[in-house]
Amino acid sequence: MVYTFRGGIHPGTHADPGFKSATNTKPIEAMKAPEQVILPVSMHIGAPASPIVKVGDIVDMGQMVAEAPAPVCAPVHASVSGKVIAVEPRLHGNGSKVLSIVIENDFEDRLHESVHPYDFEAMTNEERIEHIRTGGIVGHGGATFPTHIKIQSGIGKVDTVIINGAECEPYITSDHRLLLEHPEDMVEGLKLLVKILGVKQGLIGIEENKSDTYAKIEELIAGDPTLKLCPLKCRYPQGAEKQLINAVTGREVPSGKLPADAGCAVFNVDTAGAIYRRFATGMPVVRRIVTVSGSAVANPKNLEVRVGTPMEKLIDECGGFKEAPNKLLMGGPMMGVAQYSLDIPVMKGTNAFLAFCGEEDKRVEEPQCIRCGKCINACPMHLLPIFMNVYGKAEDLDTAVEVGVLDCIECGSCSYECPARIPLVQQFRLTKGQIMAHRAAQAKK
Amino acid sequence: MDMQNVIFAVVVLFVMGVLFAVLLGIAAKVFAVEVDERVPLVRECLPGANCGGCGYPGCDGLAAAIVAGDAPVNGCPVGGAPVAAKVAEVMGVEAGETERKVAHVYCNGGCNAVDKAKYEGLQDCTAAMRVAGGPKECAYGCMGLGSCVKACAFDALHIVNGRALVDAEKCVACGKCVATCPKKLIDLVAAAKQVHVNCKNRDKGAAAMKVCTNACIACGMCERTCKFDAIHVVNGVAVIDYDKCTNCKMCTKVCPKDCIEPIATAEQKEKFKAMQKAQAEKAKAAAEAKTAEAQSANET
Amino acid sequence: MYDLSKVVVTSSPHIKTDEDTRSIMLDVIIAMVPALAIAVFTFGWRSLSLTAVSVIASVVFELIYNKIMKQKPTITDLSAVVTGMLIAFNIPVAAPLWMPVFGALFAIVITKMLFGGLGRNFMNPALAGRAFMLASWAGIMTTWTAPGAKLPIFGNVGDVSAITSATPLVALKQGNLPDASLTDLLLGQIGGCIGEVSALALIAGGLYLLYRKVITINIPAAYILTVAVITFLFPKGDVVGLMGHAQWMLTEVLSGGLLLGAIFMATDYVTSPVTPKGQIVFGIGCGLLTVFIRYFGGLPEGVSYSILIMNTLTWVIDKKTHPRKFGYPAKIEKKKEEAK
Amino acid sequence: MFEFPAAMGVTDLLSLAIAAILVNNYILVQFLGCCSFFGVSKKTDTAVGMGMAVIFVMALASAVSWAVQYFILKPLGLEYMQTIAFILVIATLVQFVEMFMKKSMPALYQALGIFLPLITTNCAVLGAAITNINNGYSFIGAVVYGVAAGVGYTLAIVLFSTIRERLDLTSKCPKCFEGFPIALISAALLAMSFMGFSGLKIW
Amino acid sequence: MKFSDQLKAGIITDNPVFMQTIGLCPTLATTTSLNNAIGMGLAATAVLIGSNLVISLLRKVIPDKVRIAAFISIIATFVSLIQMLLNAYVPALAASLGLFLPLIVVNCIILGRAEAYASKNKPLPSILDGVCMGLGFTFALVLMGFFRELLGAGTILSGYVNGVNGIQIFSNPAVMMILPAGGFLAMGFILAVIQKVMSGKEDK
Amino acid sequence: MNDSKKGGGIVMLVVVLGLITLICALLLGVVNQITAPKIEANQKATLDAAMAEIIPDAKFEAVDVSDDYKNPADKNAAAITQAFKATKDGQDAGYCVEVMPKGFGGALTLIVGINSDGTVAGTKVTAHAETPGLGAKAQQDPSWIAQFAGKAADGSLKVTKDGGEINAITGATITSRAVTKGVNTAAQFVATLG
Ligand SMILES: Cc1cc2nc3c(=O)[nH]c(=O)nc-3n(C[C@H](O)[C@H](O)[C@H](O)COP(=O)(O)O)c2cc1C
Ligand SMILES: Cc1cc2nc3c(=O)[nH]c(=O)nc-3n(C[C@H](O)[C@H](O)[C@H](O)COP(=O)(O)O)c2cc1C
Ligand SMILES: Cc1cc2nc3c(=O)[nH]c(=O)nc-3n(C[C@H](O)[C@H](O)[C@H](O)COP(=O)(O)O)c2cc1C
Ligand SMILES: Cc1cc2nc3c(=O)[nH]c(=O)nc-3n(C[C@H](O)[C@H](O)[C@H](O)CO)c2cc1C
Ligand code: SF4
Ligand code: SF4
Ligand code: SF4
Ligand code: SF4
Ligand code: FES
Repeated sequence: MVYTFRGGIHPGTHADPGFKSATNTKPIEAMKAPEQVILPVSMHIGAPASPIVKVGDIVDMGQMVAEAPAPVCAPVHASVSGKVIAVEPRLHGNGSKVLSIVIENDFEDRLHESVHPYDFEAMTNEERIEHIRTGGIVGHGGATFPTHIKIQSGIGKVDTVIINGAECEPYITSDHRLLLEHPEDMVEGLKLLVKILGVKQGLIGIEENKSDTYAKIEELIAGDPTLKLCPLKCRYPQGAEKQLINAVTGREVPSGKLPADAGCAVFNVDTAGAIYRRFATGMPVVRRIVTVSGSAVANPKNLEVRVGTPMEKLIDECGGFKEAPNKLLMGGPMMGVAQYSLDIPVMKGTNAFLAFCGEEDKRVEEPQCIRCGKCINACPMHLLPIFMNVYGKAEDLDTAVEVGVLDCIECGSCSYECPARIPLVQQFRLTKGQIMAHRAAQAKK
Repeated sequence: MDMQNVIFAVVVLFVMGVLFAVLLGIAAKVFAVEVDERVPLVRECLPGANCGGCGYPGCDGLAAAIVAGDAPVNGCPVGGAPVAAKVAEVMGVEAGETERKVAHVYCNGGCNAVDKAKYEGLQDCTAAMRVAGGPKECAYGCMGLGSCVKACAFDALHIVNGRALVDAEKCVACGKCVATCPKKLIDLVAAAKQVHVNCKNRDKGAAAMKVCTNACIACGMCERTCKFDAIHVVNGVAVIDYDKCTNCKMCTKVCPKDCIEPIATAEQKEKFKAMQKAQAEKAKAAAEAKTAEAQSANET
Repeated sequence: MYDLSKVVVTSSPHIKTDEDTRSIMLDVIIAMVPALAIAVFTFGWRSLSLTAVSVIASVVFELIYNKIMKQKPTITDLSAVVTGMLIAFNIPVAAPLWMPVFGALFAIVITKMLFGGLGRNFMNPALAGRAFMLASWAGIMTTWTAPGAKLPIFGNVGDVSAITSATPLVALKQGNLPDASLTDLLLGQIGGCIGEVSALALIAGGLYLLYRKVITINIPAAYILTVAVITFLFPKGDVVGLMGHAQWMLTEVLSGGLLLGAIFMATDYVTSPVTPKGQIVFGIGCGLLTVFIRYFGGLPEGVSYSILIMNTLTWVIDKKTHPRKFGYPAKIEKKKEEAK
Repeated sequence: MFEFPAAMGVTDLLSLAIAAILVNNYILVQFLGCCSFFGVSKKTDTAVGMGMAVIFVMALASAVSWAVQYFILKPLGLEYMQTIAFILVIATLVQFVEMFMKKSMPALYQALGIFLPLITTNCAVLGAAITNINNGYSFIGAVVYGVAAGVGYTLAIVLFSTIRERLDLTSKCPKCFEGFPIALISAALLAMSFMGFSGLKIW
Repeated sequence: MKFSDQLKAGIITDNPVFMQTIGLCPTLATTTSLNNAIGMGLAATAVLIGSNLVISLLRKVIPDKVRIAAFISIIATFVSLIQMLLNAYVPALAASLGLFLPLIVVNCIILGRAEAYASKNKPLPSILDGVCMGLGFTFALVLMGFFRELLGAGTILSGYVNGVNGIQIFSNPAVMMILPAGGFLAMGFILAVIQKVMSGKEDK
Repeated sequence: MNDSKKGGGIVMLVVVLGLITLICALLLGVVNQITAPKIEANQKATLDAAMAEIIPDAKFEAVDVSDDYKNPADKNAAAITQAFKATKDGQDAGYCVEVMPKGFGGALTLIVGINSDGTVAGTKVTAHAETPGLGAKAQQDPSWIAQFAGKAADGSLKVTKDGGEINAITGATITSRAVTKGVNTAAQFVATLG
């Protein structure tokens, strides 16, 4: 059986479905650590971490350099050993400058004393979660939500753990390669999650374009009746939490609620792997698999890099640009964020860096909706993007909510399908902002 | 002539007329509903732009609120003093003093501010802000995409040379633009105030200089020139204390970055410099004279 | 250091489908070619010259309007070509060449461009053009040419009465089955408007549009099925037996522009609902009105007016047929919950 | 002394009603009541309220004017006073209803009553009253006609209001067409589509 | 106010149909030909003058509460008078105006002028107001009637020249223009032209 | 708005409104007395003129119309409203019949003249609600209506589309059928008069 949801799109061409052919057969290459790493204190959703090192300090690899002062927050660890040379605002993927800890690599890769295997079985559940927290583990699927909170709030509510191996975003192949090359990490991580959350079911959802990984995974989970592999139809955004849950369990996460309310907790492949590694080796999150691809990249690759490596180094590693790029993206082409500089560092949630030089974007000057309704059919949340746009533009916020803006997951399916090239998602973001501002003002009154 | 028919006509219509008059007369008494007569009267005084600048749902809403005592008689920012006076007459109270205000955009960058990358998409400042923080290198300045222009119902805002500019004649100080600008660059100030620092860049001088040729570099020249203690560098940018500013425009003539309005021409600056110099010399001379005097006094 | 001077920043998503407005319109044009070919075969080259005049007039009017309003030319989106072709498809082949010019003027300038052009009009331009021509020159618009008649390619048709023929609808209206056989209907060997005669060609065009995902099946299916069901259950004429009912039904469905309307005109994006449920409601509404006008109306056909009337309801239908959003209870469940 | 028009059968009444709603729609075909049609069609809610108020007043006016005609004017040979008598009756009635509603049914007044003053000077109401007499409808016929004409009015104004809402949100017409002109052109298109019902004959 | 100003107001700047957009029904319904348009326009003008005069004379006497009823009675009287006179002396015109003749009663223009002008001004200016507003109304109707007849029937001056046929300008006219839809359309375009001209003036 | 106007109480209302209506009614009554005969004469004159056009130089004398024809049972049949016998120089010259067949936009009013020799003398549309430019041609296009004159008045006329000899107005077959039906009904009625 192949699982899927209603709505969504099929990006890509006939010859190259999902635009993944450039890297999906390329093994992960470990990249040399850079001379300098830049570690922003905000690599996750929530409060920023606060630095606990100062300029001049010598740090070890895996050593915590910024602690988490708030519950929804994750600490930051040094990804190389060396000397702290600056604690100052540096350019961040979100376009603004964010306080960052800059470490000069001494190329010794001295491990910090805290990096050693931990005995999972001997720990209480609280200790396990705390261990995950101090490991700085956040969602590797892109949302970078601190994993310990997800686990904590899921205990008792959740009956199913789902591993998100959909990787439905075009171009990206980092999870695919990971599943092919190190499936054990994910499976072991899943087993730990099943134990921590105390559930009876652990599902692994992987899209069919990664079917070459199925055999090995089936082998690894054989004999454990709680675990099951669920092949998923290739369809964007199959990997979006709500759609994935719907596909593999048939449940719908109620509007405005969390997956836990549907009894599910979803973890990215590499998140599960990170959890496993945190116990098996004691290593916090300091590495990341990044797919570097796109029409402008000379030699697209899957790279294993240190968190904090500047993008420029990744491009260097991939042979530079074929042609001057007209678009730089952190993340996939559907959800990724446009960049204008290569100084930004790889962060915990960075699964890809893309550079385009062709006409991928296909913008037009004065787009005009022709009411084709394709956006409606594409929307995986079954919303009415065309009317969200109309009412959003007219700033009729109440009606905009009625037709669904607040339920929009910003997946971009509608914008992708729109033949008139209406900047739908951008309008929705704007409208959402206006609604939030309005509500805040109302609350103040 | 058929007189009977005419008489019928007269009788029928007369009876009808009388009947209806009685009916309506009685009905008016029986079904009388108390309405505060002042509501429509106040409503008449209001300009009827229904802009919502007062914070009530349109002019009708404000009228009702004024009569109910929830809003002051000068609650309409659009109408200003004349309307307030009229409303006050209806309400029988004195209008408070309303000083005419206008919106002002505190950025002078526009085409002189450096673009970090070409931005494409929704021509809206807030939307652009969310894409890589906006198209300009300056994180504080006007993006010139005109969200405020769209918000203004009075055609008082326009993008001029890449940045928003208020037409003080047309502006009625409704405050819509103030709330709209994502960079918080717009404020309402008394129309009488003429000197403004058109920059909000808090970066250090060198950094500011890199992103915009018109940025305030916090050199402090203005602060030193002002005789009224009305301009200060706060958080890396000069700010005018409007309570103290007397519109003397001295600071405008010393700003090396031309970011104080009204921008002085090179000629004016020259003149001012010359004058300053002359004054300084004079003062020096005076001081010297004084010391000399004192000395001589001492001597004597 | 790399050259980043060309870099543009935009909001996501950063890739788009290849399909655009022009390619969609081109598909529609392609889908109409079989019907046009059959028309040329049935009525001669005059069908083509009328179509050409109509298309050129539509495009030129749009261009002139662009010029007057100082807009960028919008004709490259090809929607004016579609409109022009459909105007020609909706007139009889013996019509004078000047007539589609005025039809195009009404369609393009008044119905479409005055409201802001493509995507902003609330009424189907080609059909509005047809309604205008029908009201203005009813005589011409209801004079049908027999298949195979020799007509001048350009210039006016002289004595019309010599070559007139009744359309199957005229017979149906009076409660009789027409002389034309179902094969004639399928192949277009009947009198009628240029584009409506061959059912087969129209269906072929429809299948192409469906294959290319230009249209969804909702509107045509709802429309045609509604007409089929009603005419099957309640034939107007005296027909007996299941076969009789079926023959009546097929004749109603295959004649009088129903397929042309259902496939090419009721599906016009701009003037029909966008929600799937709404499209079905729209189709059913068109079907009901078509049969209503055909059975009881004073007009020779009901398709164009029924679509026009439903056009005016499009916005309401859209508003009342919102799909259930993901993560929301179904309406019935919601009511149950509220009751609790 | 009193002579009344012949009674009407059910099919007569039905075809009368259908004709009044679709074929001879008051706004789109007969041009009666156009001022309010354009005036209060900017919002669907108000259009619905106005429509309901018109239906109500037209039913009432049809009934009362019919009575005035056949009980007073005709017996006395005063048919020539039709215009003045009808308008007086209607104006008074409407004003009375308005006052009554304001006091006794404030909720209904908010929904319908506020439109009542607009209706006094609406061609549709007097038009229906006179048409009833001209066409010799029975009492029931007159009331049915009044209601149906009102329904036709409501149909037109509500449809029109939804079209205007769409135009407001999505259209962009040339400056000189903004406002009234484009509304008139939309009404022209609406009227054109209603021509589809012309010549309708069911029974 | 000077008469010329009043005239300008009535015909152009305050034209009841084009500027105040009232009295739409007769404007749309009776303008299928120039002849009907002029007839309707003049009939309404006559009523307007008469009612303005009488109302102005009685303005101090009529109590507020029965104001509307009194105005309507007066207007209705004039309408009935015109109706009878037309029926007696110009039956063809009366027949073609049909229902719209009695409906002058509810023409918002007349009641509107009574309320807005005659009830507040002296008799003479009120008469002049009636003349000007009436002419403005007639002007609007004439414009509509002219274009609709020309485009919809292909003729001009029917009823004046060459009997009911008028002068044929072209054959195969666009009949829709004299159908209801054509009424809306013609008025839409005339209004647009007026708005254009007005905005042009404002700019200057 | 002065206060004297607002006040006055019910009595004042009654008096003023009463007086106004009184005067209005008086005026109307008087003018009606003057115009009523004229209006009646006008109506008669129209009918007379129409009939004189169809059968010239004749005298007309009303004849009774049986209820079958006045209020036909069939809703779609044409009703005959009045009929006149025409005499010319004392000679029987035929009949003029006013008949109302249902057309496209409602009933048309026709005057149909039938000669005593059993042919149609002529037809005239006096009132109709047909579409201008289409059905309205039945009234406005004299050449079209003229084709009825001289045809046999045996009640069997048909438009060409239905296999008859009457050329329909292009685009207005319904109206043409209605007029034809009116002529047929008139002929049938006259036949019953013998
Ligand atoms: C404010 C906030 C609170 C959250 N709380 C929880 C939580 O209590 N439990 C949980 O399982 N996930 C929680 N999440 C995580 C979300 O369910 C989801 O995993 C995350 O937003 C990323 O989803 P996405 O990648 O589909 O956008 C929270 C997320 C946000 C933004
Ligand atoms: C449109 C959309 C597409 C997504 N696609 C993927 C995906 O392909 N793989 C994935 O792991 N997470 C994807 N996510 C993120 C998931 O919703 C969710 O946040 C993640 O699976 C939670 O696991 P994490 O907390 O370990 O990241 C997507 C989210 C959205 C909104
Ligand atoms: C707006 C409009 C008005 C029409 N008015 C009439 C009319 O008054 N009389 C008539 O017989 N046909 C009228 N028709 C035409 C008929 O509906 C129909 O076309 C005709 O009767 C049948 O066609 P035929 O005359 O070619 O047989 C009108 C059509 C339209 C579109
Ligand atoms: C499937 C489809 C059907 C169309 N049908 C029509 C049509 O019936 N009439 C028309 O004028 N344009 C039609 N168009 C073209 C275009 O959408 C139309 O002109 C718009 O209404 C102009 O805004 C169609 C386009 C598509 C894609
Ligand atoms: S509306 Fe939102 S959820 Fe729906 S397709 Fe568009 S971006 Fe995705
Ligand atoms: S896909 Fe684009 S053009 Fe089509 S309806 Fe949606 S917004 Fe409009
Ligand atoms: S002032 Fe603010 S809102 Fe206006 S254009 Fe500049 S950035 Fe945008
Ligand atoms: S400039 Fe700003 S404050 Fe002034 S009128 Fe416009 S929106 Fe209102
Ligand atoms: S004239 Fe105003 S409603 Fe008819």
